[in-house]
Amino acid sequence: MAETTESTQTAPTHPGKVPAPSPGTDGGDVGGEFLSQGQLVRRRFLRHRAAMTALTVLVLYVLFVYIAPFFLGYSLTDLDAGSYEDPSPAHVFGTDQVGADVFSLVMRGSQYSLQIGVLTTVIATVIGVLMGTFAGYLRRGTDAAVSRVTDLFLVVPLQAAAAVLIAGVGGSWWLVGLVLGFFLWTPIARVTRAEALALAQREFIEAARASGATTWRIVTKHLVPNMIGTIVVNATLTLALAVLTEAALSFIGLGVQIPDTSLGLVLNQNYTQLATRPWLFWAPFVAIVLISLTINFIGDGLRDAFDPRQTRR
Amino acid sequence: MTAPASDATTTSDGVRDGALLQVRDLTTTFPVRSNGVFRRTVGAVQAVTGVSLDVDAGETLGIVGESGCGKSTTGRSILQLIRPDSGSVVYDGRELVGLSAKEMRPLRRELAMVFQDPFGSLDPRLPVAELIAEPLRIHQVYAAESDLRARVDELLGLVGLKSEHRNRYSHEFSGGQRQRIGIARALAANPRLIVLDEPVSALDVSVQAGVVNLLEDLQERLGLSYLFIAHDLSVVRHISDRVAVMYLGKVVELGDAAQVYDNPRHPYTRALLSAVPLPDPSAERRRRKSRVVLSGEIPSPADPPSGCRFRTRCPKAQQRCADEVPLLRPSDAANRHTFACHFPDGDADSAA
Amino acid sequence: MTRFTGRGRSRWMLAAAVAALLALVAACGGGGGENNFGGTAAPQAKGRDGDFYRAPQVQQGPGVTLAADTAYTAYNNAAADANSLYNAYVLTQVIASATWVDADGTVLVNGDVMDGIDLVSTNPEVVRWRIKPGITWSDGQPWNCKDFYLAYLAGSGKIPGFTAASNNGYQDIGSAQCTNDLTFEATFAKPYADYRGLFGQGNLDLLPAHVLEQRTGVPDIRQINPQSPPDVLQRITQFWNTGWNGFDKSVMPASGPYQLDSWVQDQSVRLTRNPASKGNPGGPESITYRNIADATAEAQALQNGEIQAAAPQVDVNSANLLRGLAAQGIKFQATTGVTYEHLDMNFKNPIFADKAVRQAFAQCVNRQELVDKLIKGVQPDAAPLQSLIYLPNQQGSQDTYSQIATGNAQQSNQTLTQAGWVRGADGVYAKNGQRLQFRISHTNVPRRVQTVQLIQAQCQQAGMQVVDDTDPNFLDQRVSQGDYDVALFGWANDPYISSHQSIYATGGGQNWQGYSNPQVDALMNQAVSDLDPNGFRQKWQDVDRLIAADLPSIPLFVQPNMLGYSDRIDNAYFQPNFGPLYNANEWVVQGG
Amino acid sequence: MAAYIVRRVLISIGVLLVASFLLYLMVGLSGDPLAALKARPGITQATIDATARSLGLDQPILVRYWTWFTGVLSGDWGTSVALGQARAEVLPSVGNALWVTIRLVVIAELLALLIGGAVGAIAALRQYSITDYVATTLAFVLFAMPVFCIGIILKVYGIELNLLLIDLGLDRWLTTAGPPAGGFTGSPGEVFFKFTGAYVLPTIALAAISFAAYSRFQRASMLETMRSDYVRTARAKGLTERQVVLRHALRNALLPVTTYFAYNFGAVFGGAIVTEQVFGWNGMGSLLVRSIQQYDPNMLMGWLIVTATIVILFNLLADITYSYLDPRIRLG
Repeated sequence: MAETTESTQTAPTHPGKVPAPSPGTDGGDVGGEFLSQGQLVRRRFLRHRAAMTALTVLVLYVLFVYIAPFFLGYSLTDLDAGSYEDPSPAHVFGTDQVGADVFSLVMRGSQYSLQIGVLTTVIATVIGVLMGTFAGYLRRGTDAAVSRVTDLFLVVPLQAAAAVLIAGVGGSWWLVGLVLGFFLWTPIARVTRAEALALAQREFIEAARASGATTWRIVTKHLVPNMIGTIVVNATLTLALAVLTEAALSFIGLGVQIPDTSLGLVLNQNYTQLATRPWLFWAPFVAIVLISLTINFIGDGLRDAFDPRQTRR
Repeated sequence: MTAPASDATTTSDGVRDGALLQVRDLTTTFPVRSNGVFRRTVGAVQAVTGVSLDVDAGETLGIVGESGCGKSTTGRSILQLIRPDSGSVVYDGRELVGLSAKEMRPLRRELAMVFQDPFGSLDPRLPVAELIAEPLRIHQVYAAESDLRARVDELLGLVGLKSEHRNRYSHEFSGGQRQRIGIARALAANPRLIVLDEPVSALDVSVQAGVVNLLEDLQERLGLSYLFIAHDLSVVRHISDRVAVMYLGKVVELGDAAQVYDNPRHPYTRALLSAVPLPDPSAERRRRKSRVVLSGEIPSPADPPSGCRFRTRCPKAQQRCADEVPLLRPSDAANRHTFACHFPDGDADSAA
Repeated sequence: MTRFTGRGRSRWMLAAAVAALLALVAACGGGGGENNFGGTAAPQAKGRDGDFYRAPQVQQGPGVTLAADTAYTAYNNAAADANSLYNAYVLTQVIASATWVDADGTVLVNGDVMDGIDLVSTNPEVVRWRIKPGITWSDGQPWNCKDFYLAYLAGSGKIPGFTAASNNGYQDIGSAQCTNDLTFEATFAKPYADYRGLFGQGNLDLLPAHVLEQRTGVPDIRQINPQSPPDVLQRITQFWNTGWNGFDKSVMPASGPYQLDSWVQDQSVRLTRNPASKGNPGGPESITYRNIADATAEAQALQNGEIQAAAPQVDVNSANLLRGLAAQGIKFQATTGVTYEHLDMNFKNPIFADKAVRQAFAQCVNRQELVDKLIKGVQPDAAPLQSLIYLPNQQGSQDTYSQIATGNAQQSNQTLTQAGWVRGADGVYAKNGQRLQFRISHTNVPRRVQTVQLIQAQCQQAGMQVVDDTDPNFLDQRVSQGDYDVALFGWANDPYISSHQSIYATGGGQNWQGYSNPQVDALMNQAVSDLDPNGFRQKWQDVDRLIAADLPSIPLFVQPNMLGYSDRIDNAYFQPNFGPLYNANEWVVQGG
Repeated sequence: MAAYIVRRVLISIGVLLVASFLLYLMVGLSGDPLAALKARPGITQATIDATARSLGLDQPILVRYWTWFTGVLSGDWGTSVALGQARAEVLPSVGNALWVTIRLVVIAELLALLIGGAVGAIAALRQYSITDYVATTLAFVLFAMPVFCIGIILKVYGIELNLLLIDLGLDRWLTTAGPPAGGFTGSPGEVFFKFTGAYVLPTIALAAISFAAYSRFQRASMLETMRSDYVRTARAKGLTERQVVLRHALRNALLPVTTYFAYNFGAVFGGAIVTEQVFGWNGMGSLLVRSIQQYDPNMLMGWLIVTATIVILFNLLADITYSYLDPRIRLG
């Protein structure tokens, strides 16, 4: 529909918080020039040096891990090399126990970790935003029901459920992403619920109801677009969290299983070599830190851009 | 309940059958929950209590009262934006109370609303065209996108905006312009009745007149009925055919604008009117002597006073006011003016 | 790597065999002195004296701590719900058995408590266990025939309600009694050659009958038989099943060189010397067995001097780590175990009904590479397993598979082409529209995952598409349903060779792959009833060759055991069946 | 307030019931605890049946759940049904595991709160100084690291440090695999030496991430407070900067951090599960992994109840602290 395309023309913004440059943030002073909120957000983000650097690094890295393997010509099914060969021009990070090229493993692990992160984020964000918005908007029974579900996820730790599922079904990357997504939505729901509660009091929501808008329309056309800033920032943080959580799960054997892989799994298979073959530990470790660090910086920049009054954490 | 009649007839209780909108004994409360373990409902805020009024086709009914008197809740209860507890709202012969959201939806085409806050009532994320088009999209008024766009442009013209404005966002407009957008949105689906909830009170005085004139103009051109809610008595007098005065959830006086303003019977109406500054300084000075000054706070609607709700602040209050709830009673033979007071102002028939 | 998932499962299979193992050792070893297990040369126990073992006099030293990956849980290791190999690690030093198995698998009579085990008659088979006089439990009560009788009752399977971990051997006893306090005599209903395995370290079932009598009010356990009043039996089984759970020293006296001292659930158990033991006292002042789940953490704790010995789950990285600690006074050994990995092809799958495919598959699997990459990192002298019946250094072992499972993709291609398979454009063979593609199913044990990874790469060159099917529940739920194309799992090599019958006989209990060869069936029937050790061995060797000709399964390799220990301990060794503490009483530990 | 607490607890119990039911079914149906016994040679069917019967595994899963449930109501949390566990009593098992884990977590969290709070406050007071940048960068890097990696790295270098100590003729200090089996014994000095040796590495590993979070939180909240009207008023009144910071700003800035501490406790508990494995502390983490892998719903339920109770308690605590520290928030 036309309206959706039109509404994407502007960048998202916080409702009711008319962005005004405040002292001490990286948003910069926009002077007297008149800019839309979307432009302000974009401009503040572009001026956030750490976030822009992080974004550049991350984009380059993502391109690298997806494109480089095609040119390097390693195949992970080619296991002719011996066990634990030292780094050489042929294998810059050496080989692992079965003779696979560790560099390629790290590339592929990064791919899977990123895919898990993205899948998790999409699922967590969709569930979290819908749950949170409906609860905050409809309140009463819906709110109570969502609260109970959130409580349920609070008392059943991620590790337990992931363990049960993955032990029972097996650990392909998408399953891990799915499980993580089903667990990491609660913080997003909490934030969006609070925001929907506030937004629901605003007259434009009542105006939509007075016009006969359905709940679904109010949620999707009014509430969600008005909290896009919160959503984007939280989605970013969820992405970083997902990459780290996946690594932790894989480490205790409750995450991704071979033949799929992930940085957590690569790390897990090689961390014991830290003392003797440090590169086997540091390569996947640095990859994880690189990904989550850049995403955190981007999230930080986005937060500043959307809501300059909120100080960075 | 009442058969639809082509002509409004006035009955003895001061309201007329056959009007486009008939509100009878409308009561809306908000529950007060305990902080106990099970959060039982322990009381109710009586926002609207037993309100009866009606609006004829093409007529403007003004509702005035202090803030917190329930006038906005009345408007929202009529439109079923807030579910009333009891009473009846008959619009064009159809009972609205008890309709599900789904059953209500088609009726919303004909019942529109304009809000007080021109900043808060427009979604900042949508361009003007989409704001105005929303009711059209909801009710699928037009099959073709081009028709819809033409209608939006038409509406923009109708409220005095340019069609070039259609892709701008509400924050790029002034308060008066935004209210015009709000009005255009209300008009979009061709409603018959519009509830105007303090449509000009948030605007600069200089802009108010323009918007009020626009509303009058539109009423004339489109044959609309208005339920005009405001606390500004002069604006209400200007635009209304009839006026209802509300105090603490109840209608205390209702009648033709001229009668209510010129011959207020209820002490509260008097007090309200006497607070309005007159444009003529000498008239103002003269009036000051007879001014009724309200003392005390408005009582809590969760625990309203017994009998007459106004008695705690009424200079004429007597024991009877605490014991007996005053009913609306006619002030004139034509039943065009009713009030609820045991000891009314004005003429001498205060004995009843 | 999945450190925990599937943990212990292979050990479980191994533990499963423990119950049955001794017998076989005896049968094949035929008397003693022979090394049945091979690998790194096993040291002989200091206390070995001909057919007997007697705890030697050793220099006393400070306490030692040994860690393994699973905690000690229970005193009654003969009960099914308590039985675990890890309990056996500890209990071999606490509960005396009639026999004592040396590191090389030789079964010796435990001379500290026994005078002898005699085969009195062969038809019917009658065996007499003669107990040394004056042996007592650590609580001062006599250790005598009652304890044997109780163990027999619990294992016989004749009294419903006992939840014994094994009925092996005991169920073949027709009648048994205590002819006097120091003699237990059993008459077998069915010949049972492995009688020396009964009341052995595999069962650790010589529990204190006097404690049970006290707790249940049964005056004399020897009067109890399957016809005893049900309520009495119920009390007995109830106590036997659960009375020794938890930790209560008053019901858990010791008959071995050490006694239980203290226990912290899931963490550690501590043993001190048993003053009532009539044998020579042990070397270390105390033995602490700790649970450190992570193999690397175990190795690091050993490096850091927190523990003196570590028997982690087999893991190349930990092996490397431990090996690298030689300069820091850490010794490392990796020795051949008793569990072997193999591939079972399912005859219900039409692809594998074709013998050429089985042959070609065996030819493409490069077992040498598997061993090089997966095992040699732990055990440098490891080699592919060449028999499905006999372990490498077991008497009777033979090379049956080196010419069949060659690991030569060329041969594999040839075999397929001759059988009419045609290599498609995608590099995969096909015949009659059937692509040569199949799954290898297995649990998510890292080594198995890597095995399949390697086989995938190897057989890709041979034009087979191998699909990995990692399923955590494969062994629990699917393997016995025959729900697989190719199954990869381990058998704990039951030294009791006859148990192979149920794997390869038509319709056998563990013949889940649907293999059937009447000739093999007939020969196995002859083999199991052959009481002549040589004839028995020869027939099983023939069975091995006949099976190899049909090629239902491919043997891969034997899993090693590993042990790291401080060089302050003189002769630690991982006994393949009972773990590293089997001879802890002999350890000389240099001052701490 | 009391009513609020009671209501929250009642709700939590309801939620816990649902969770226990779902998990019990999931674990109970995902495998057979007796599979290993059944695959054993020389085991008779009668013995298998007797074992199943005596462990209650012959009953349908719903009956088993009901038995467990009614047992819990009467204070009996049941026993493990996994082979090799010898029907370990659930309550003491979980109690022991909890004691192992909670010691680690509490010490680590208090440390993180203390240091994180201080660093955050200083960073805020010296905004854009070198200190601020260092603290910020450190927090970001720590935040981006998988928890267990810190443990892995610390352990390797901790062992190196020990070797160095030995070279210097001193005793080993740091231990890497759980608390000593027999507890800490010896003279007070030795006990302290051993205690710190055992706790230092895992505590630092566990505290690192929380430290990052707390310092960021404290910095943000301190900055906000320092810009607030009442701090400005306090300054205008002529109070010294020291008085302003200590008396006004710090107290108010502590509010969000304290609350976050309580809310965060559950998450830290989850993180401890992984760190525990690295350092060989057999606590709640290994109990969880084991009970799932052995299809032992009874043990898992005990684990769940205890963990959930802790999470719920701390959340409640957070709410109460919050309403106490900030009277504007009313619970209801």
